[in-house]
Amino acid sequence: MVDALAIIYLTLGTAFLLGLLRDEWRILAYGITLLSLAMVSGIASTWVWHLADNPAESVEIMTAGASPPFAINLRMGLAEAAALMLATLTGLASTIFLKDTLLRLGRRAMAVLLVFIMAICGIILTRDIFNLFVFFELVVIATAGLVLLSHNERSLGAGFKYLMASQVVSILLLVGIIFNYHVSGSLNIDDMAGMSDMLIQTTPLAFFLLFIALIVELKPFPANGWALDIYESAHPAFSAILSAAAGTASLFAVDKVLAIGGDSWLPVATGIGVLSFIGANLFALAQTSDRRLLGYSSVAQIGLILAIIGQRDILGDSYWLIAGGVLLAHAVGKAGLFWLSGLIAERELTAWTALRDRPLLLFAFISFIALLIGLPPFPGFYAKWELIHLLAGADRIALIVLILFGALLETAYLFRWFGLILKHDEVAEKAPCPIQKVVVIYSAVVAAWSLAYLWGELSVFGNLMHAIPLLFALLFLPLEGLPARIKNVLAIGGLVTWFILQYPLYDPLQLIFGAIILPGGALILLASFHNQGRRIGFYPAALWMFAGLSMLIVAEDSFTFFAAWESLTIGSYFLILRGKHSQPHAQSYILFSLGGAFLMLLGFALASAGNPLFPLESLTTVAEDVAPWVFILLALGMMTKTAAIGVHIWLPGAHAEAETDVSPLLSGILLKAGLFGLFILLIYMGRQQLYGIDLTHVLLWVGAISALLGNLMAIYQEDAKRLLAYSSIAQMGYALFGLALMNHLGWLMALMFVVNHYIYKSMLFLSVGGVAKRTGTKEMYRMGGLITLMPLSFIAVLIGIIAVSGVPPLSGFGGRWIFYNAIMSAEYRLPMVIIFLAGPIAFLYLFRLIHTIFLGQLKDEHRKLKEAPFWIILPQMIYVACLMVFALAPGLALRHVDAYIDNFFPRNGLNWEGLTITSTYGYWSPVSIMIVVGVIFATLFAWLVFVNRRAQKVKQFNIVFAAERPYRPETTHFAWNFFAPYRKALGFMTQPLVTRFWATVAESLHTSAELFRRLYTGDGQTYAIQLLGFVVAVYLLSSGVFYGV
Amino acid sequence: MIKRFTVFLILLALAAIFAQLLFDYVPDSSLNQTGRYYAENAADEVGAANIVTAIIVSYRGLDTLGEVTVLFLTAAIIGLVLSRDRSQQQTAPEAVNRPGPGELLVTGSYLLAPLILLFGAYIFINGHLTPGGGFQGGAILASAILLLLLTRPVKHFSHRLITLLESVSGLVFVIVGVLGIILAGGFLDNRILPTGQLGELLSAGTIPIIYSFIGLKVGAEFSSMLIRLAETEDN
Amino acid sequence: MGFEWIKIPYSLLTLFIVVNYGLLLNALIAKIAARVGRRHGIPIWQNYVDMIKNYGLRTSITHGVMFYMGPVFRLSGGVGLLLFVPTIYGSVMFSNLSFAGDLILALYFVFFGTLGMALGAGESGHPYAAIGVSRGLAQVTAAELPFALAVFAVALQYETLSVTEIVAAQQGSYLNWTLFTNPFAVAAAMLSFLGSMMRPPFDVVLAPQEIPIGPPTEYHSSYLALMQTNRAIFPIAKMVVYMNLFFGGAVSWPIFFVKIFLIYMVSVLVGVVFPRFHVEHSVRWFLIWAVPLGVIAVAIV
Amino acid sequence: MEHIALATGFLLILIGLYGALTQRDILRMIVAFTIANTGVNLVLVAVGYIRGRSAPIINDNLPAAEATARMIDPLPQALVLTAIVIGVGITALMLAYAYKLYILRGSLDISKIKELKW
Repeated sequence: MVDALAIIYLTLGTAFLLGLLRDEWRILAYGITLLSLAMVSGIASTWVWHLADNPAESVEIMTAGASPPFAINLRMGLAEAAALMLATLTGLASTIFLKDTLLRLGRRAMAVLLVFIMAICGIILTRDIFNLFVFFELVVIATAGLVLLSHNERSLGAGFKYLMASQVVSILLLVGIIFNYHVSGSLNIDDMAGMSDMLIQTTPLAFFLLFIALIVELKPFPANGWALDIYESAHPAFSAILSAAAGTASLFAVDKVLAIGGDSWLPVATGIGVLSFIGANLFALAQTSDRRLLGYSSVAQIGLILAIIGQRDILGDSYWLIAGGVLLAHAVGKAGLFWLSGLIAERELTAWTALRDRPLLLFAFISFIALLIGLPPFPGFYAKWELIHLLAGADRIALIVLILFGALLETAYLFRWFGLILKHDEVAEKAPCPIQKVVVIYSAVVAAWSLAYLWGELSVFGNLMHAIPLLFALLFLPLEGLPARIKNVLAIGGLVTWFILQYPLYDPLQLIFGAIILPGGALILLASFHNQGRRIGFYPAALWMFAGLSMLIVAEDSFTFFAAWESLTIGSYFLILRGKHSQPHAQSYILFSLGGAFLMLLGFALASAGNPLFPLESLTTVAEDVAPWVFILLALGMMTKTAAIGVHIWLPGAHAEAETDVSPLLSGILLKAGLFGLFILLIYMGRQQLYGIDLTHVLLWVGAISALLGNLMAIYQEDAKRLLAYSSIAQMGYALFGLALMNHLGWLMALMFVVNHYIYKSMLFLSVGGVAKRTGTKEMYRMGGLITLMPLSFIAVLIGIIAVSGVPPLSGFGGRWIFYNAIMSAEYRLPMVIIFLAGPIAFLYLFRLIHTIFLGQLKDEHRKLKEAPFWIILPQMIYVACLMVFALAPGLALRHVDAYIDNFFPRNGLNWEGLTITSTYGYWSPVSIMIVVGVIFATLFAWLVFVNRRAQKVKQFNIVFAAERPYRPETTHFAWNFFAPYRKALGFMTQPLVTRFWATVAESLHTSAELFRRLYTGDGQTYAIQLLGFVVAVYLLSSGVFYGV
Repeated sequence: MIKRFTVFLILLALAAIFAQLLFDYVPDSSLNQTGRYYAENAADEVGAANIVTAIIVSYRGLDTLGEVTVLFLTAAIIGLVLSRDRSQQQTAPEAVNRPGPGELLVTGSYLLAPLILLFGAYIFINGHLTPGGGFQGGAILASAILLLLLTRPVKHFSHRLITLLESVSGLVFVIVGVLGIILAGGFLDNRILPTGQLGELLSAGTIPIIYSFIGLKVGAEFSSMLIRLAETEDN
Repeated sequence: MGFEWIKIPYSLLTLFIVVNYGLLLNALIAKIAARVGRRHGIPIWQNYVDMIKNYGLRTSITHGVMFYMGPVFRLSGGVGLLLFVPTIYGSVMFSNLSFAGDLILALYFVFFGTLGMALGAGESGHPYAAIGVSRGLAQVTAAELPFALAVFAVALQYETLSVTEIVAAQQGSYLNWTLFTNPFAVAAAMLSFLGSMMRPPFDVVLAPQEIPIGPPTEYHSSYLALMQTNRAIFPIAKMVVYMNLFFGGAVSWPIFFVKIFLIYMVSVLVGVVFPRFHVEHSVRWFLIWAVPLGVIAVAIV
Repeated sequence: MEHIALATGFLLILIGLYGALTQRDILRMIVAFTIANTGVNLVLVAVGYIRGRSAPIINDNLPAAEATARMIDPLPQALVLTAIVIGVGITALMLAYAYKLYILRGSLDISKIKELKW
């Protein structure tokens, strides 16, 4: 192995060497700089490689031929090696990125950069506290120098503010060091750690000064105005190093020093970390400048890692995996984003729209924010999972809540940013992308995915990057160049093949959901053949969602379940975002979904009492005191997906604004994920009582109210797809209600809803989507009279609404029939009242749907419309056939499920003998009904046709009413505000209270961010005062630590 | 006013922290473990009579390397900042209306400058024996330059020479350090040369070499900073 | 289970009886209403005349497929509803096609006709038709709710969804009728009944006098004939359900005639006394007065 | 004696900080920071001092054998040298900054450098 010190002396030597060159030989100087950075990165990498294989062989490096504490020593362990590799590689990449700037500025700038990286490595390696100080000062000075690389004149002010802050910090640090030395007689960290108790008891203040000075180096919120200014004004490539490498080094320093402080200081670190995490993320909400936002985000992430460091007493062996995962994810992601910002000309977030037509860079952006947020399969995901579990195991629930809240804030602004890129109205001009910058960014992407793979390998849960469905989705990334139709064939083939492969392994419940997800999804994808071109971004997203869904239903442990859940959430987010005006809705979708996912995460963590490997079956044996809470958290998490009332506000917009073939995917398939989750939850946990209240009873109410309000809101919509979307809320309410009944038939009904809702809602969304495509509007009052022009769409809608409304003879009735039988044996009756009220209301909006679109008066501008495109019609016709078959023989699918439910509720099953289905209370013969109704109907119809065989079709302009011909008949289409009287009578029930509530939450967060960020006045002196104030505040608040021990 | 008051309050709290440190402070009556080790072994191991020097150059040589680097950095950055500036305003007004240096100063400086340089060199060459060393010597060297700057404000010193001096000395420091790994017990181990007789000029292994180069380097760097800052006057 | 083909002629017989009874009853009611208003009223056979005339007429215009469908749906709904419920208790002959489904089928089949009607009228393109449908649907959702609650209460009370079994449970004495065993349910159901009979005060949907509004105005000749037939069948079919659920059913045709007449009279009596409600008023009215009764019924069963 | 040196050091730090945090002129702030640094350096050497002992240089006055008993702690002295040099570096850097800021804005008022905020 190459001596680890070589990293230091090679870079330093190169820096000195550069002075020997003539100022004009800049390319040579640049080459030497690159070479030396490449060498040290190589050294660091070989160390990582070596130590990963032989973790025991970490090396103590002595200097000056004397042993510590008398001479400075350094240590090279696996963590150090990894950090060094990170630092040197980031440095190398940034140097490549900075090529033009460095060539312009000459060898001095390169020397400064080299020293900067050397100092960072020094901080990581050294075990001597004063040596740490020296390297820190080097970092400070180099930073102050490199800030000047930026063209930005404001950077000068930022650099000065930074120097001021550093002066204050170094004063504190030196005083701290010398007093520690005085007490311990040593400057060696390990030596001092050995005397930890004595040190802390005799002079806790000395340690405090040392500790707080290093903490302030981490730029904790709110004592970090100077750092933010640096991030905002410095060259992005430099900010990348500062955030990724220097941040890492400072964290290392804190980690080392905490060894001296002992466990009693850990809570202080945690407190500061969490405060930073939440505070900085909150303030970032109000940011419009990209680099400042990244600065806030850096502060937040580093805060999170500090909090993790503060929890290391309970993290045990996983400490490095967790802290390392979050840290590396942060470093790569943040560096990548900073580099990306170097390609953007303007500093507004909206300027990033320049990326819109560059799929590769966009992919890079997505990878980076996914890294930061910790979405699967990136390391942060594994780390988050394990962290939350271990915290739950130690009963630190409040901390979990805070961390998850902060993570949600982070999600909010990062995804909003992404949404802006894709959907902002004005597209910024593309800036040139020099090859060396792009290469750097792509190498960060490669690093990101490699880390994802690596963490998968390291984790005990199994590598998500080995999951075939996810790999299949990723496969579409390189195929993006192909035409959409070819990709569509592949996608459909993949879904069907996977179903065939998995089919034998499914139990009936999984089979029902599997059939909807895989072949069902393939059916919807038929409609995608309609799309021309390449349709970039659609297939990876859609298949990522499908991958999540197909993994969800076969998940056996909580980790797989959660990973699948997040995967499908992300995939569907990208799908939703594809709609023209869907940005705000996609945003609220991802917030609610991830919020829900976080609740689930907490739920699982509580359930398993901190064991990260938790089979779902074990939900049955959750300790009694936490079980109801687990139930509530998991149920809430899942209900965000089924859009139960209260957390439903994302759904209407998301479904309505999505593309034609995406809406059915979302409504028909995605919503079922939540139901599946609830099934699993109820199967394993059953009824839970909290303070004497049966929680399934609460679910019953939630389901009933969702059904009622969903239906009520649907009838007032003018937008056809919104109407269907609200209807989905109601339908999911029914299904939830059925589940919550906790009896045999209730579950059967819920499953029936699963199937039915998939069929008719997919069909309706497709037909409405097809119509909207032709007419160019989704507003129903702008349509009308389309029946003759689009008869097939009309038939689909007609069959669809009959099925939805539950009118016999179609399959919707089966659902209602089972529902009534189910509630007969239910224990609670009052929620039924609400469900009863909800039922007929469905007629209102269904009628409106078909009437205002297809019936009534045709509009002038629609006279020449054609039927919806073939590929959109085809699946609809297949659905019509399915509905008919399902209506005639519901037993085909249901009897197996019915038998399966016997496992949970052995009583009250249905009897499927013969053609009549019988329950304890009643009976139902679908075939007979169909025949009777069919015969009556056919007879009458035939007769009527026969007698009126010569009738002529009345032209639109021949209409007469009240003896007048309307001047423009299309204006007499009665469609706007169709149910005005109903609104007068019951409008009070649809006050957008929930929307208002969430809007207020969002608003108040934004307002407080807007208000409090004025704390950062821009005055360097104020920042220094804040810094000292922060120190004093921590001193006062942690006085318990001083005097408690 | 509010600001002053806030500052006052915060500093009051800081003062409380310091006061506590002060009151809890128990002066050592004997050397602690580290001090004792140095007192007992430094002379033998390193061979430097000035134990502080032994610590600076050898035991805590890495610190010193960092220290030198700090100066190097500062000089480089100041060069970067100010030269960028100057290149933009190349047309510096030639005739600055400033009274020229007096006769006394000019003559005095010509007389003193070589002496000062010599003295500086003495200080750093003897750094391992007597109080003083590379930094002190270097600073003295730079004071000679300062004197010259005062005397002949428009004279342009050769940046090139200074830079060369700076870089070569830096490199030598690093190389000697690395040689320590190869030939002796670790980075910056001074015993690649014989430690010699305590108190002799040629003793203490590489310390005199390193300290001399540090002296040169520090002198060069300070000079470079001074010159850069002085040049700003021209504009 | 083999299908007994004899059920078909039996069912047609029921249909025949009910159509005639319905036509006569409608005329009788109209006459009563007229007399209350001190008018002379129509002859008792007027409905026959109208119907035969309309069946004889041929039209030469149509508004499209759904225009056909409207009356067809409507009448299918009426006939279906009638046939899915046993008419006479204990009679194999007049149990009709009730083997196909239970009470729930009847409950939901009510909507079949409504839906079809609304669709047909919608296609005419006449704005008033749409307004009528809008009002009708709005009102019926509110009116159906207490009925649904009452049905639920009754089903809970007898622990069955089979109409036959519910009737069976009420045999023996009139005190066994649901009317007496569960008065709240019956009260709720009867209030709902008022709303679904399209008589004052809940007839704003049809608004027969003021404007030619609502679906019927769009239909003429054979379309109208079908609808008139339905107008004879449908109220009866619905009242059969009420009778079976709340008033002990009928063991023979005479009892059937009497009970149906009396039930019908309830709505007539109310109708001649009260003025007309706006739709929003009637919606509120049902929610305020009828629904609580239904809730009580469900709660105390 | 040691307490006096320490107290003086602390006082200098506080004075320096007060100046740095209240003076608006950048040059004055730099001077104030220098004062504070001096205070820190004073604290550093004060900690190493042991009453009645001599400087850690082995010569005729202080034979190697008596060194342990008669010399003061050499380490803080080494540290203070490093601290001083670093302080000088930073001061020089701040001066360079001040110069550039002045050139750019024609003012040395710290409170006017506020373009970056929030």
